[in-house]
Amino acid sequence: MKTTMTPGIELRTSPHVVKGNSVERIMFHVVLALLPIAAFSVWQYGVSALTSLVTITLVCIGSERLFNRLSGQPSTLSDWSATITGLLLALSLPPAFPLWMGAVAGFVAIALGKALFGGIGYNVMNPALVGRAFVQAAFPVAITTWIPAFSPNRFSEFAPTTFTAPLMMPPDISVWAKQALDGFTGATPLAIWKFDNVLATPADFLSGSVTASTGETSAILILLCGMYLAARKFLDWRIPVAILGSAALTALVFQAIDPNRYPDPLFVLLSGGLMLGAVFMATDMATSPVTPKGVWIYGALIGVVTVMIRYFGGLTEGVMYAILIANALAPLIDQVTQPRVFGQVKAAKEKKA
Amino acid sequence: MHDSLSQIFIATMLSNNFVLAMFLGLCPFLGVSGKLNTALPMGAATTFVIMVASLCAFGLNWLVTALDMQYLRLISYIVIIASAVQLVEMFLKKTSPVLFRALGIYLPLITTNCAVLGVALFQTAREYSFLQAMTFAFGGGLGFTLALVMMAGLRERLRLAIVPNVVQGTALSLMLAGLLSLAFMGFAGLGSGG
Amino acid sequence: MSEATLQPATPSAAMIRTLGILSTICGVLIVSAYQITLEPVAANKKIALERAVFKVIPGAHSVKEFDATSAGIQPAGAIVPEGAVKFYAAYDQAGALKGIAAEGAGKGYADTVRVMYAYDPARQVITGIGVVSMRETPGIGDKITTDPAFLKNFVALDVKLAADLKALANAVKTVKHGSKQNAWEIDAISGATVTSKAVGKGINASAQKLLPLLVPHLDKLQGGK
Amino acid sequence: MAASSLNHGQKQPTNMEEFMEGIWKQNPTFVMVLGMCPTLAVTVSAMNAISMGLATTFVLVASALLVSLVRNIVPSQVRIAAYILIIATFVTVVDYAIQAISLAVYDALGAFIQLIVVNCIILGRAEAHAAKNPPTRAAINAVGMGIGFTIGLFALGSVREILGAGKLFGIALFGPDFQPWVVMVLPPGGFFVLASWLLLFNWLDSRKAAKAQTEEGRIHA
Repeated sequence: MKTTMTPGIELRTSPHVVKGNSVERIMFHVVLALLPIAAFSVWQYGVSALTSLVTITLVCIGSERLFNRLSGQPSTLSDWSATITGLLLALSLPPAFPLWMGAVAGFVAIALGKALFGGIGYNVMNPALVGRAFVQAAFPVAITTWIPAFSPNRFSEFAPTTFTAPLMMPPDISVWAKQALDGFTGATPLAIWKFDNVLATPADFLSGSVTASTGETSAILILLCGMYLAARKFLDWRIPVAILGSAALTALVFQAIDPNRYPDPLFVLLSGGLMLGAVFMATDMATSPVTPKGVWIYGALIGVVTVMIRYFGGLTEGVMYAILIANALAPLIDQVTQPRVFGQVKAAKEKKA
Repeated sequence: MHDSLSQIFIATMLSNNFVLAMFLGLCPFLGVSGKLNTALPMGAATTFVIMVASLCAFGLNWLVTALDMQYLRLISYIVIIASAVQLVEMFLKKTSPVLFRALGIYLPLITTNCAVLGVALFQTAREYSFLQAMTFAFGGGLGFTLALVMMAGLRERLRLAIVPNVVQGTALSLMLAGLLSLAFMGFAGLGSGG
Repeated sequence: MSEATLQPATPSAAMIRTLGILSTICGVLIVSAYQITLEPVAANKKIALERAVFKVIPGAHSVKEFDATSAGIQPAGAIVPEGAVKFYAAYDQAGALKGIAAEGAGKGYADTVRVMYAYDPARQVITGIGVVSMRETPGIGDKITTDPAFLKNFVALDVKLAADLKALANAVKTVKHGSKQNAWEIDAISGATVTSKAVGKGINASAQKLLPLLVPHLDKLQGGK
Repeated sequence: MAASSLNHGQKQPTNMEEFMEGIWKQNPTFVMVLGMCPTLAVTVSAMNAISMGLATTFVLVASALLVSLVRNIVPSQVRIAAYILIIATFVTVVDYAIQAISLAVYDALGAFIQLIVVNCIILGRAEAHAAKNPPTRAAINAVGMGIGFTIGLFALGSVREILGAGKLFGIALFGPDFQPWVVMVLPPGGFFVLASWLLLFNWLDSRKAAKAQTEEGRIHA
């Protein structure tokens, strides 16, 4: 058959223990860093968010196991990567996203995002974002249906959409959402800005009372967790810095051009999934460049494309697509920024990526 | 249509990318995207030929319309594109052997690239003016190149991966193309001037 | 072609002759196909047009195509005059003018959205729209054909001309969902703002061009049977 | 492809084999993966897929017939030009025919009807088969290829329509509450569905191969 591919096939039989260990350790700490964010979102959205987080993570773990078995490989669950994918995916989806759609997203994330390309380290794009982009394209209405944060009944009552029967359309929840919380508009701050030109204040964002995906609103918490990971060298601090910096800079330029039309950089940084994406998604080691210069280019690209899509595209949020595009460009960025002399460390890293 | 040039350019390059959104030029896209160092010249050659074809088609459309012989449009397009590619090939051979050696092998492939005929047909259907047509062709060619180069980068990277046996070959390329296409959906609406 | 110079074995006369014969065969085939299908195609186009017009002007029985130019209006002929705007006049069974229909096009989310709208000359309002072609996202953009709240915009959309008859008194404008205040505004579908705007822009552009040319000559259309 | 047709020239396959070649062994969509632009672009519904398949089949058969008829009088230097001429003619004919039959189909397929000209299956067949075989044989092979291509398109179109709209041939299958998977009728869905079909065939192939191997092993044991 077509076993002509890759000398890497021998790798399967010889577990590279040392590297595996360190990957596990990094991944485990990423999971730890995600837990406070998940906890905050459960406090915001109640049982709906909790069920969503648990279900999607379990689906991801189950899919990973399934593909392990299909390809006859030993279980890779202990590297925590499927758990991270599941948590990130759930955090990036709306809190009341129907569970069956979340399950689809989780399965697609693992299958299309990772397993088909050979598993961890060989994914070409961030698996969680692949899953999200798939359901964004598949269920455009459900993925832009939001529920209010801090509604009084959030710990006793599920959002009506959560338990939508599989393959069926979720019910319209606009009436329910208005009852749950007075004055709820059902639109994210980005959408409100884009279509009504009204800006949410930083205080709105920091209190977590804006409409958003499950894990998007706790900007400070995300930053803190990111700093922890960066301080322990579990993620490359240059990537989030480059993304947030370039996004802020781009926003600043546009604001200078027309202050009435374009919002201030702080709004750009705090709104939508920029913070979560910059800290946890763009930093995925397998899909970001490895050269020092490349990392800066990669981050800057994400920042600029995000702002461009938000300002001029048909969609209100662009972080996800910006990261996916940059993921796809990462090999090219590496190639262009390749230092002339191959360092020892880099060569090893290269292989992993 | 009253689309501005910049709108046409952005739309054809990104949101309506020839390969990833309109499925034009898939055969060379899947065939020549294995390696980065061939992807770029192929993209450049295709862009060039698309521009030439667009130019020819614009003149030809004017002629065919003036003579009221629309039924000959398709046949004259394909004939003139095929001859144009031949002429370009001969011209390059004579004037710039270096460029010819770089692009030569791709030129015959391009004749049957549906992106080339596609440009001619779409610019006619959309009744683009001369400048609009040229912008359309240029943006389309660049978009094709961009998709080709991105694809080549990903495929080169995956050469090290332990891809499961059943996913090898065209299926893998199509999966990658699907992912790229999914990512490019983020550009939807860009260039619509909304 | 270029190979021919490399291999002079076949005389060029033979090649030219063969290609000549083939071209003749092909030419004959194409022209006969064109001739044979000419009538059915025209009939098909007419049916499609009638269907589109009847959909926006209920009760209409026949349709006539016109060109409006600065010189007046005339039945559409083979040659379209410079700067002409095409429109359709619909008549009922008795031959009385039922309404005017015209096409507008605006750039939507994915591609151009083309709509047919019905114009009631007596009340100077738009009384209905139908989509001619679009490639908007199913489930979102295509709500412009199904969303009852959106379609209500076009029961009596104000396109009154200004006093000088040179432009609309108020440009047709798409406003965000839930904020329609004036009769010339279109209340966008929430979540499908880009497509809703495309419809508004298409109608506005077309009406701004057509109505100033058409309104002074409306009397010519009466009893057009 | 050239090699395979050479083989055929030597072995002289029966008409049935000639016919089945395009449907199974050399299926243009699933085995040769040719002509993908229309394969992906128009298969948003089963109806579109079948219309496109039939249009392509017509061009395939008609051009194969004509190419085969003139194969002995066309000098080899100008044969490609002659083939392109012939193919473009029949595409123009089919273009007008579809307009005459149904404008709705014509609008749905758009420019992709005219793009049949550059469908590599047709030129490939003309060059590799029709130019080397008598008319009946060429036509039979072309019919098989056309049907194989149509089957491929239908396989894509039906999956995309069922998932993407909850319908088949425009008839709703699952009731009004079905949630369509919009992505399936969008460009990425086309890539994914075709890739999944290829995966399925690869998987079946590898299973067959594995089975054959174990059986062989048993015999040896």
